[in-house]
Amino acid sequence: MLSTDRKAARANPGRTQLLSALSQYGVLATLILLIVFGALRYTGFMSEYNFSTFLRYNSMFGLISLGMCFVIITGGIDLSVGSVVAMSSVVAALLSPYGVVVAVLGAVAAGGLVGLINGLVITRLNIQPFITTLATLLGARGMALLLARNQSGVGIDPGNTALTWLGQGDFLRLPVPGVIMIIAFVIGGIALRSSPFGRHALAIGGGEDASKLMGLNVGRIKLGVYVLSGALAGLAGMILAAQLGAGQPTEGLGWELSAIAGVVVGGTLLTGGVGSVWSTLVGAMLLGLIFNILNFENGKGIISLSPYWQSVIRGGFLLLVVVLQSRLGRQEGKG
Amino acid sequence: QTMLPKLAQKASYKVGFAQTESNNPWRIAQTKSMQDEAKKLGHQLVYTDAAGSTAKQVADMRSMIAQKVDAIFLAPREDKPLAPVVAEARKAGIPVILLDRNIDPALSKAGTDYVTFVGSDFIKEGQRVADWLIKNAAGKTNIIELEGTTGASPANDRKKGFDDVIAKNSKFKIVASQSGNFARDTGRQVAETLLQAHPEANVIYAHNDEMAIGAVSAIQAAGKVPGKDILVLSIDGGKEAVQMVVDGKINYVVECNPRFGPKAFATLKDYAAGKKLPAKIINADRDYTPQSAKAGLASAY
Amino acid sequence: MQNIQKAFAGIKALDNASLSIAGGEVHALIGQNGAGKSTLIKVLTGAYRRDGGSITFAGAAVDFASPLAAQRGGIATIYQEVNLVPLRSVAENIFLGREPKRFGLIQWPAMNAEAARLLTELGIELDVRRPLGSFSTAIQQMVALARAVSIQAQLVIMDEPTSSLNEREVETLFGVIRGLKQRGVSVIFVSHRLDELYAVCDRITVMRDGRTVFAGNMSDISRLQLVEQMLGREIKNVGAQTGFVRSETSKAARPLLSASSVVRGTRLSGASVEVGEGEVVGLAGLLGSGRSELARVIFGADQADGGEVRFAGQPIHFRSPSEAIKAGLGFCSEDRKGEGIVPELSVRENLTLALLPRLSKAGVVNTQQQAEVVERFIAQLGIKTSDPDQPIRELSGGNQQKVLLARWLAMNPKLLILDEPTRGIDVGAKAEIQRLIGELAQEGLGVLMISSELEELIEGCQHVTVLRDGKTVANLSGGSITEPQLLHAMAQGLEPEDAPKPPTQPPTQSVVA
Amino acid sequence: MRGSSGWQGLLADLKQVRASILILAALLIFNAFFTPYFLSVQTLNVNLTQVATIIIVAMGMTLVIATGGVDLSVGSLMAISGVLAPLIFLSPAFANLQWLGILLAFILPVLVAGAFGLLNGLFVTRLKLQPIVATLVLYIAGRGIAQVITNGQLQSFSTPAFTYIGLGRPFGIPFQVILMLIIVAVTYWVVKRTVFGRSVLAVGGNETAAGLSGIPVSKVKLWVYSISGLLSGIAGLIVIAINSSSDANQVGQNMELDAIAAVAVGGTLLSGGKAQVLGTLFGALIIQLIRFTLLAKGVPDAAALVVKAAIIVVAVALQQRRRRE
Ligand SMILES: Nc1ncnc2c1ncn2[C@@H]1O[C@H](COP(=O)(O)OP(=O)(O)OP(=O)(O)O)[C@@H](O)[C@H]1O
Ligand SMILES: Nc1ncnc2c1ncn2[C@@H]1O[C@H](COP(=O)(O)OP(=O)(O)OP(=O)(O)O)[C@@H](O)[C@H]1O
Ligand SMILES: [Mg+2]
Ligand SMILES: [Mg+2]
Repeated sequence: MLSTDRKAARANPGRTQLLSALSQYGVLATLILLIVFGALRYTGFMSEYNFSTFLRYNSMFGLISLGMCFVIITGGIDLSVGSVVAMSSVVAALLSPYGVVVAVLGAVAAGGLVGLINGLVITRLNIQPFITTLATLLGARGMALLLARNQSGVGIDPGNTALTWLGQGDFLRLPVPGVIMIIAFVIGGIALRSSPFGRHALAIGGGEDASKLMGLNVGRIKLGVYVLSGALAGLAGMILAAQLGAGQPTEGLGWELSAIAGVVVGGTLLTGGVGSVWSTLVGAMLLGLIFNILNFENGKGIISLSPYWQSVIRGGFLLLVVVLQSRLGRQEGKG
Repeated sequence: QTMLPKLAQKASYKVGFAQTESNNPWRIAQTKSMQDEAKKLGHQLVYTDAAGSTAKQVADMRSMIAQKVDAIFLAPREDKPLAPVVAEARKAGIPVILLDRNIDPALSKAGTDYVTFVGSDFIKEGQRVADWLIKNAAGKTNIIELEGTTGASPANDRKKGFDDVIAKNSKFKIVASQSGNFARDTGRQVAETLLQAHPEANVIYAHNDEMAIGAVSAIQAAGKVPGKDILVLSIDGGKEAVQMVVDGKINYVVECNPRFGPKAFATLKDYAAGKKLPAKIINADRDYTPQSAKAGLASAY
Repeated sequence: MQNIQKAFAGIKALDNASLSIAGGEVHALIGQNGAGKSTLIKVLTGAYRRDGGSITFAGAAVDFASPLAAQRGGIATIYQEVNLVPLRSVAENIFLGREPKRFGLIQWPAMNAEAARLLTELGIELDVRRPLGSFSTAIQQMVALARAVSIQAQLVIMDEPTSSLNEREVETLFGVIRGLKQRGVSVIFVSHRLDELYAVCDRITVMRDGRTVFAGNMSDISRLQLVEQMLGREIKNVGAQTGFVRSETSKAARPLLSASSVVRGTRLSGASVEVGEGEVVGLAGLLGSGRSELARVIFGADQADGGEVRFAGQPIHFRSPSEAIKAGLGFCSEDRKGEGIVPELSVRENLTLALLPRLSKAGVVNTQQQAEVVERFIAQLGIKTSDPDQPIRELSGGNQQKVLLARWLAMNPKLLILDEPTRGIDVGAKAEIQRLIGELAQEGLGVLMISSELEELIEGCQHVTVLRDGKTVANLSGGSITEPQLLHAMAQGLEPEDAPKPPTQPPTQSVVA
Repeated sequence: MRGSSGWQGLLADLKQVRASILILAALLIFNAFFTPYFLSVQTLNVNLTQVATIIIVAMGMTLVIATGGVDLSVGSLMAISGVLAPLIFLSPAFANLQWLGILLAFILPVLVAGAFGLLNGLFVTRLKLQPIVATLVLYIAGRGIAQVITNGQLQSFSTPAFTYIGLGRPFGIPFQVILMLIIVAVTYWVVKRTVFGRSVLAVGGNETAAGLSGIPVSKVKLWVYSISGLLSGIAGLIVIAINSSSDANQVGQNMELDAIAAVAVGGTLLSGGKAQVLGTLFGALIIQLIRFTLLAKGVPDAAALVVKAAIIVVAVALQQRRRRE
C-alpha cells in the first residue's frame, strides 16, 4: 500500500488530471488520426459502405472486449471468449427454427453458462482465472464442434429472417450489430460508473482481501463478471451466426487475445482495479482499424504486404500503442 | 433477377483475391500461382488473407468492394456465409469467380450471382483414394484415417467420399480415425499413437500430403516399412509426396492441384470477352501411382 | 465467544480462547505477537471458520459466514493491516457495500457529501473523490475509522488502529471511542501500547499462546501484572520502559555516515543526518516529515536530486539497494508486508535473502552454512516458528519482524537503517529487539533508527535528528533528548508546554457529536 | 536441516506434488488395464519423444511464471529458431564445410530465440509492460517474422547430422529425451541450489522486498525470459529435426497453452513465488498421457477437448486441495 502512496503522493493534482485525460484520449486521438490518414489516402475508405462493414465485423470484438474489460477490472482474465463465440453461434443456429427470441436467448444463455462454470470454478475451487478459462477455451471449442457434429457451418433456418436481420440488417442506416454493440457499451458504461456491481468489481480488483473484509460478496461479483463476459460472448456468437447465416464452430480462434489487446490498448491494467468501458471501445476499434487500413494499403498496390508482414506490423503496432499508454500512465504517477 | 455485371475488356485489371488462409503449403502454392500469373499478365492483385476466419473473409470481401476492384476471385472458406457478400459484390458491379470451394447452390447460383466455380471436387478425391485401395489392397484392410482440421470442409468431404465407398465393402475396416490437423507434426504424432494402439493397422489414409509425410516418419519410428508393411495414401500431390511415391514410401496420391492462376485468369478473360461459361470448371486432377509417379514428378507442384 | 478453537495447517492458533464483552463497554484485547488476537477477531467476524467453540452475540448464538454477514449482524471491524482499497476514492472506501442508491444507481453527490461530513467530524478535510492511496497511512487509518463509525454497529472492533497514528490522531480516535460508548456501542480495542489501554478501556482480556489467560476490569490489574500475564512469567526489571540499556558515556565515535542537505522532489528539502560507528541515532519527526524518504535515499532505493551522502569517509551515490548492501548497509522497511517479507518463501529463505550471495560459491548456495546461520538467528532472536521451512506468512507480525531483523544482522552490516523496527510488536519482543539493537551498537554497528515512539528515541539513542517537512530542524544529543525537547522540535512553533499531553490524561472534548 | 538438500529435499519436493504423481499413476494404471498394447517400450518411446519439447519449453515457463510473469511467445520463438536452422545448414556458403554449417545451425537459432526472449524481458523490465501483453507482442509478430523469412514456404531436408537431435537414439534412448532429462535436472538444481533460483522465487514472491534485499530484480527477469527463449529455440530445433522439415506456420503452434497447462497441472501457482520443477515434469506427462489415451481409445477430437478441459481443472483443483489441507 505504501508504494502506491509514494507514487501517487508526488503527483500534482492538476497535472495528474491533465495527463490522465491525455492517456485516456491518447488512444482516441490515435484512432482519429488513423481515420484521417485513411480518408486522405484511400478512395472508398470514408464510404458509408466501408464504415458499415467495419462496424458489422468489429461489433463482435467490441462485445467480447466489453466483457473482458469487466473481468480484467476484477484482476481476472477470460481466455474462453473466442471458443464461446463459436459455441454460441452454433447454439443460435440450432435454435433458429424456434424463432428469433429463442435463438438469441439460447445463444446468450449458452455463453452465460460457460461464464457461470468459469466463475464457479474460480470462486469455489479457487483455481486461477488464467487456468480455468484456458480449460474452458478447450472445452467450449469441443462443445462447439460436438454440437455442430463436426460440420464447418450449421445453417440458420432460412425462415428466421428476424435473426438474419440482427446480423445483416440495418437500423437507421446503421448496421444492427453495431447498434447492439453501442447499446451494450452504454449500459456497460453506466454499470461501471454508477452501479454497485461495477464499483464493487473495481474495488475487488483493487484489493480482494480488503473488499472481502469490508463485507463485499466477492464471490458473487466475480461470478457476475464471468457470467457477463460469457453472455456477451454469447451475444457476439449470435451476431456471428446471424451475419454469416450459419453457426461457426471453428470461428473465434485467438479472439480472446484480440479482446485482451483491445482492453489493454484502452488503458485498462491487467492487474485490475482500474479501467474504463469507453477506452475499451476505442481500443477495440483501433485494433480493428489496423486490419482495415492494411487491406486498403494492399489495394493501393504500391507495396504488397503479405499476411506475414501484416502480423509483424500488428505486433509492432500493439507494442507501440501499449508503450504510449503506459508512458502516459506513468507520467501520471510522477510529479 | 438482376444480371451479372459486365466486365470491360482491358489490358490490365485490378482484381481481388480473397484467400482463406496461408498456413499450409497447399494454400501458399495457390496464392503464389495467383500472384505469379497476375504479374505475368500485368494485372494488379489485391490480396487478402482471412487467416482461417470466415467472418474476416466476409469483411475482407467487403473492403475489396469498398475499394472498387474490377473483379474478385474468392476461395470461400465455407459454403453458406459468403453468399450474401457475393450478392453485394454483384450489386456493386463486381463479378466474382469462385476458386476451389463452392457456395451453397440454394443461396447463390453460377451465372446469376457469381460467374463460375473453378476447382476440384473434394468428395470425389476421397472416393478415388478408396477405389484405388479396394483394387490394390492386396489383403491390407485395416485402415487408420488421418483427418484434416476438425470442422474444415475439405476434411469432411474427403472423409465422406472415402468412408462411403469403404462402408460398402465389408472386407475393409477403419480401425481408427482421428484429426491430424492437416499438419505434418500433428499427423506424425497422431499416427505414432494410433499405430501403437492398433498394431493390426496396415493402411494409413491421410487427408493431405503433409499428414501422410508425417505418417511415414511415424511408421519408420515404429520400426516398420512405409509402403510395404503399411500402405500410405494421400491427397494433394505436392512434389515431396510424389517423390515419396517414386521412392515407394507412399503408395498412392490423388492430385489436388493448387496452381489455379492460369485457369483463373483465363476464365476472367473469357468472361470479359463475353464467352459463355459453364457453372463449374472442374480441374482435371491426376493421380500418382507407383507406375505413374516418376513421369509426373517434374510437373508436380 | 466460548472455547474457540482454530488451527492453521495443524498448528493451533487458538486453543480454548474465550472473550465476553458487555454492552457499551470498551474492551482491551492484549497479548504477545502471535497470541491469537487477530485470529480471534477474524473468527468472530467470519473471515475465518472456527474449528470449535461457540459465539453468542446480542443474546443469540451466531455463526457469521462472512465479514458481510457480521457487518449486517451489527459488527464493524477495522482489521490490523489497513484493509481498504487504495485505488478507489475515499468516499467509496467509506461506503463500499452500502452505497446510497436510487433506481439501483449510486448517488455520487450524496455519497461524497456524506463522506466529507463524516471525515470532518474526525477533524479531517480532504477531497473525498481522490483515490485513497494518494493519502498517508495515517489518513487511511482515519478513513477506516470513519467507515467503522458510520456503520450503525453494536460492536466496533479495532485491531491495532493506532500503530501508525500520531498522538494527536490517537486523541481523536479516543474521542470517537468515547462517543461510541456513550451511544451504548461496545468496542474491542487491540493495542500493544499499554498507556492507550489504560486511557480508554473498561475491561481487559489477555491472551497467551491462543488461550485466554486473564479477563477482568482494567482497574483491577496493574501494568506489571498485565505484562506478567502476557508473557507468562514474572518480570523483575520494569524500571525502564524499553529494552535499551543506555550507554552513559558515548565515546567520540568515528563518523560512519553523513548525509547533508539531501533533496528529493517535494518530500525532502535539505535533510541531514550523521551516524558514527557504534552509535544509535534516532530519526524523529511527525508523520510524513520525510524520515522514510531520507532512509530510502541513503539506501539507494530512491535517488536524490541534490545533497551529499558520505559513507565511511567516501562520498557515495548508490544507484540501487544492492550497491548499498555491498558497501555494508542494511535497511528494514516500515512496511513489513509490502516491502519486507516474501510471503510464500520459508523463514529460512527469508532470513538469508540478502545473505545468499555470500553463502554461495559460483552462484551455488552452501545449504550447510545456510542452515547454520538460520538456526543461530532463530535461537538468538527467539523467533517462534515450527520449522525453518514454514512459510513466513504463517508467522505472527512480531515474529516476521524478527526474521527481517535477522536478515540484516546476518549480513553483519556496518550501518543498519531501521524504519519503525518495533511497530506493532508486543512488549516482550519489543524489549528483546531494543536490547539487541543496543548490544549490536556496542559492538561497533551504526544504527539509524526511525521511530514514532518517544521512549524509544529517548532511551535508545545517543543522538536524535529531527526532521520536519523534509528538513533537518534539530539535532539533540545525550541529556538534551527529552520528551519536551523532541516534541518542541518536531512541532516547532509550539512551546514544549503546549505539546500534546501524554494520553494518560484524557482530554475532555469529544469529536463525535 | 529438514527437507533442504539432497535426497531428503527431493523427497520433500515430490511430496509437494504428490497429487500430480497420483493422477499420473492413476492414468498409467487405467491404461495398463484398458488400453491394449499399452505396456510396451514403444509406448514409452512414443510418449516421451512427443512430450520432450513440451517439457523443455515448460521448464522455461516454470521459471517465468515463478517470477510472476508468463510467456505467450514460446511457440513463435520455436518457429523462428526452426526456420533459421535449415537456412543455415542448407546455405550454399557451407556447401564445403557442412560440419560448420550444422554446428552453427545448432547454435545461432537458439541464440536468436534467446535474444527475442531477452527482448520480452526488456519489454517487461524497461517498458514496464505486463508480461501477458509484453509477450503477446512477439506471440503475434514472432510467427510473422518466421513466416516472412521463408515467405511461408516449408523447408524440407534430410541431413542426418542435424536430425540426430530429433531422431538419434544413443543407447536406444531417443536423443531428445536425454536432452529433456538433462534440462529438467539442471532446472531443478538451479531452482533449489543456486542464488539465481532463489532470487527468481523472491522476485516472484515480493518484488519490492527482493529489490530492497539487494536482489537485482530486472536482471533476474531478463534472465528468465531469455532462458525461456533459449529453451524454446532448442525445442524448435527438435521439432524440425523429427519432421525433417521446417514449417514456419506450424512449428510450436499452441505450445504456450500446453506449457502453461503443464506448469499449472504441476502445482505451480501462476501468481509467482513458487516453482515446482518436478511438478511441471509430471504435469506435462499427465497432459501427454491424456492425449495418448484419448487418441488410443478413439475419442473424437471434439469430445477429447472437453475431456481435456475437465481433467486440467480436476488436476489443478486436487493439487491445490493438498496445498491447503
Ligand atoms: N493465515 C494463517 N495461516 C497460518 N497461520 C496463521 C495464519 N494467521 C495466523 N496464523 C498463526 O496464528 C497465530 C496467531 O496469530 P495472530 O495474527 O492472531 O496473532 P496476534 O495476536 O494478532 O499477533 P500480532 O500482535 O503480532 O498481530 C500465529 O502463530 C500465526 O503464526
Ligand atoms: N501530506 C501528505 N500528502 C500525501 N501523502 C503523504 C503526506 N504526508 C505523508 N504522506 C505519505 O506518507 C508516507 C510516509 O512519508 P515519509 O516516508 O516521507 O515520512 P515519514 O516521516 O517516514 O512518515 P511515516 O512515519 O509515515 O513513515 C509517504 O509515502 C507519503 O506518501
Ligand atoms: Mg494481530
Ligand atoms: Mg516512515
